[in-house]
Amino acid sequence: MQISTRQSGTSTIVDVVGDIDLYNSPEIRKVLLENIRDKRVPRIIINLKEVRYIDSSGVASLVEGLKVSRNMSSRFILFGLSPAAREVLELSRLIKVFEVYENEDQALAAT
Amino acid sequence: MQISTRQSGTSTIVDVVGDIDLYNSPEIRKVLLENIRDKRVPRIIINLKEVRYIDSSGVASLVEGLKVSRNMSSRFILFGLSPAAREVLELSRLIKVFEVYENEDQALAAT
Amino acid sequence: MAFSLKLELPSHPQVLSIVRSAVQQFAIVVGFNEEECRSIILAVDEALANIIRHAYDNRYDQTIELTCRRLGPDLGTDPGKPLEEVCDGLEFIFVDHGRSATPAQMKGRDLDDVRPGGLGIHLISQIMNQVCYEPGENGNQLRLIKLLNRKKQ
Amino acid sequence: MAFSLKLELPSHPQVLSIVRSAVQQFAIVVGFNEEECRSIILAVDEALANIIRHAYDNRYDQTIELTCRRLGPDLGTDPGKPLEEVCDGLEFIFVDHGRSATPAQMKGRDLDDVRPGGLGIHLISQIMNQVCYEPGENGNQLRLIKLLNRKKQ
Ligand SMILES: Nc1ncnc2c1ncn2[C@@H]1O[C@H](COP(=O)(O)OP(=O)(O)O)[C@@H](O)[C@H]1O
Ligand SMILES: Nc1ncnc2c1ncn2[C@@H]1O[C@H](COP(=O)(O)OP(=O)(O)O)[C@@H](O)[C@H]1O
Repeated sequence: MQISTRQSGTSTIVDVVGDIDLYNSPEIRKVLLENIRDKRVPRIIINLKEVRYIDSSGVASLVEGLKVSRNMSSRFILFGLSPAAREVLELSRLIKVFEVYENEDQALAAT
Repeated sequence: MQISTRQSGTSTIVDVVGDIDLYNSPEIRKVLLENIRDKRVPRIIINLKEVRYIDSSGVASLVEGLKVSRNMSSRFILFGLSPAAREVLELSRLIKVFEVYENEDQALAAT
Repeated sequence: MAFSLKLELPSHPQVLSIVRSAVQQFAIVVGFNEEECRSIILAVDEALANIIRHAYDNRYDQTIELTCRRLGPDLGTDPGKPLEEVCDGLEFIFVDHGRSATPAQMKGRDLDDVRPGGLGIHLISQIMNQVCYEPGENGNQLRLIKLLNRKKQ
Repeated sequence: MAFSLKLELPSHPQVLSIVRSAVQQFAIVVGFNEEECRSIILAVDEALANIIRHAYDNRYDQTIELTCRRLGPDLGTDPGKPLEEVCDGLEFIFVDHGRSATPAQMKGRDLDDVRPGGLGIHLISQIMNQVCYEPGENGNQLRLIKLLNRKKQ
């Protein structure tokens, strides 16, 4: 798995490539918390387009990012969910808890 | 693995989809021999574009097809070799023994 | 025909992607569709992750035994296992020698409370047709069954 | 860290695609590039196919044991295995309880003679850095090593 961040206006976009599981979810968690809690970015957008698999430890990192975002009054957005990512969020009954968009343009345009 | 045949002019094209290994190479062998020996097609073209993997049992079926073709004075052509297919034929020192083209148009145009 | 694979795995998170690859191909061979394959992989991954984290407390040098077995109509003549007599599918048996879970823990938590963690058991039980957990002196055993013909659903 | 998987497999051709998937992911985790992964998969597939066809004469209900082990600098302190002391890589050990091969057979045939068959051993020895075959009463063992840093090549 590779993870990198880039800036687009006031939005910080986190690009994740590869499977997210117990082996590498701590890394995602770290990047999310660094940006939301330490750098206090106002808006963080997670690009999951290149993530074919995500397990509950990955979901837990996303939930933690969302909760910390709420505490910091920043915005937490997901886009590009693969069928696998969508299914695990649906099975966890979390799909409605997240702000989810189809693609990057829609995520950036969200007001 | 799926295997199907179609006709284009005097050429019989065999489309193979999926990995070729010890489990399914007998099926390839059967289709090749049926066409070359029984139906006596003048020209058989094997489409390997959708074959990501081929082991020595698959290579053996192709070599048998080639040999029977020579006996029957028919033409035996391969195209669409994936890196894996090319590598196994190179390691077997058989790449030069076969008539190989990049794509279907070139295979059909070969005189 | 009986067709089963037995894997002896280290309790290391790097093993997860390797097992997912093998299980995905096994499920394809058995005839599950893409969506079913995805969910089977998820359930197996969650079961292994739970053993690594809870049974072995993140000690990565322990052993997990995983048997993947294709269920067929000519198998499962045990009267206690009626589902297997009529159905095709896959069975996964995990054995660990770490700390046992209690029955209450293996039920999972209330999902209405949105917080990180506590999802694994829910995912496994939603995906699989049968989930049995048996703690024991000679190892804890978790048995998951996914049926191909879900006649009972 | 020691990282090894032990597989107990049926001697059935349908097992090949499952093992290829697992071995591919193992090789990726160890750090082999795409082309190396493809050739490692091929060698392992050929070794299994030979056991199914020759050791077990196409009897599909026998057992093959395959251990896949990551070699690391902190492993292989046995002085008889110098390659492992300096190199990272993968080791595969196959054990079968079928008919043994003779050393002459395990050399492979002359490739200049174009005919079907007789390629497996050649492919394996071209791909792997080390190939050892030991027939024995308690099983025939084939040991293949592929190094990540091919310092000796
Ligand atoms: N294989 C296991 N061995 C021991 N305890 C387990 C096992 N699986 C689950 N548990 C217990 O059940 C609880 C619920 O598991 P789960 O729903 O996967 O959520 P989480 O793992 O995030 O806590 C765990 O916290 C643990 O106490
Ligand atoms: N694992 C094995 N057990 C017993 N005999 C084997 C084994 N592998 C290879 N052999 C013998 O070595 C010969 C050469 O093998 P190979 O080069 O793979 O070609 P092929 O399998 O097409 O004959 C085989 O024909 C067989 O007699």
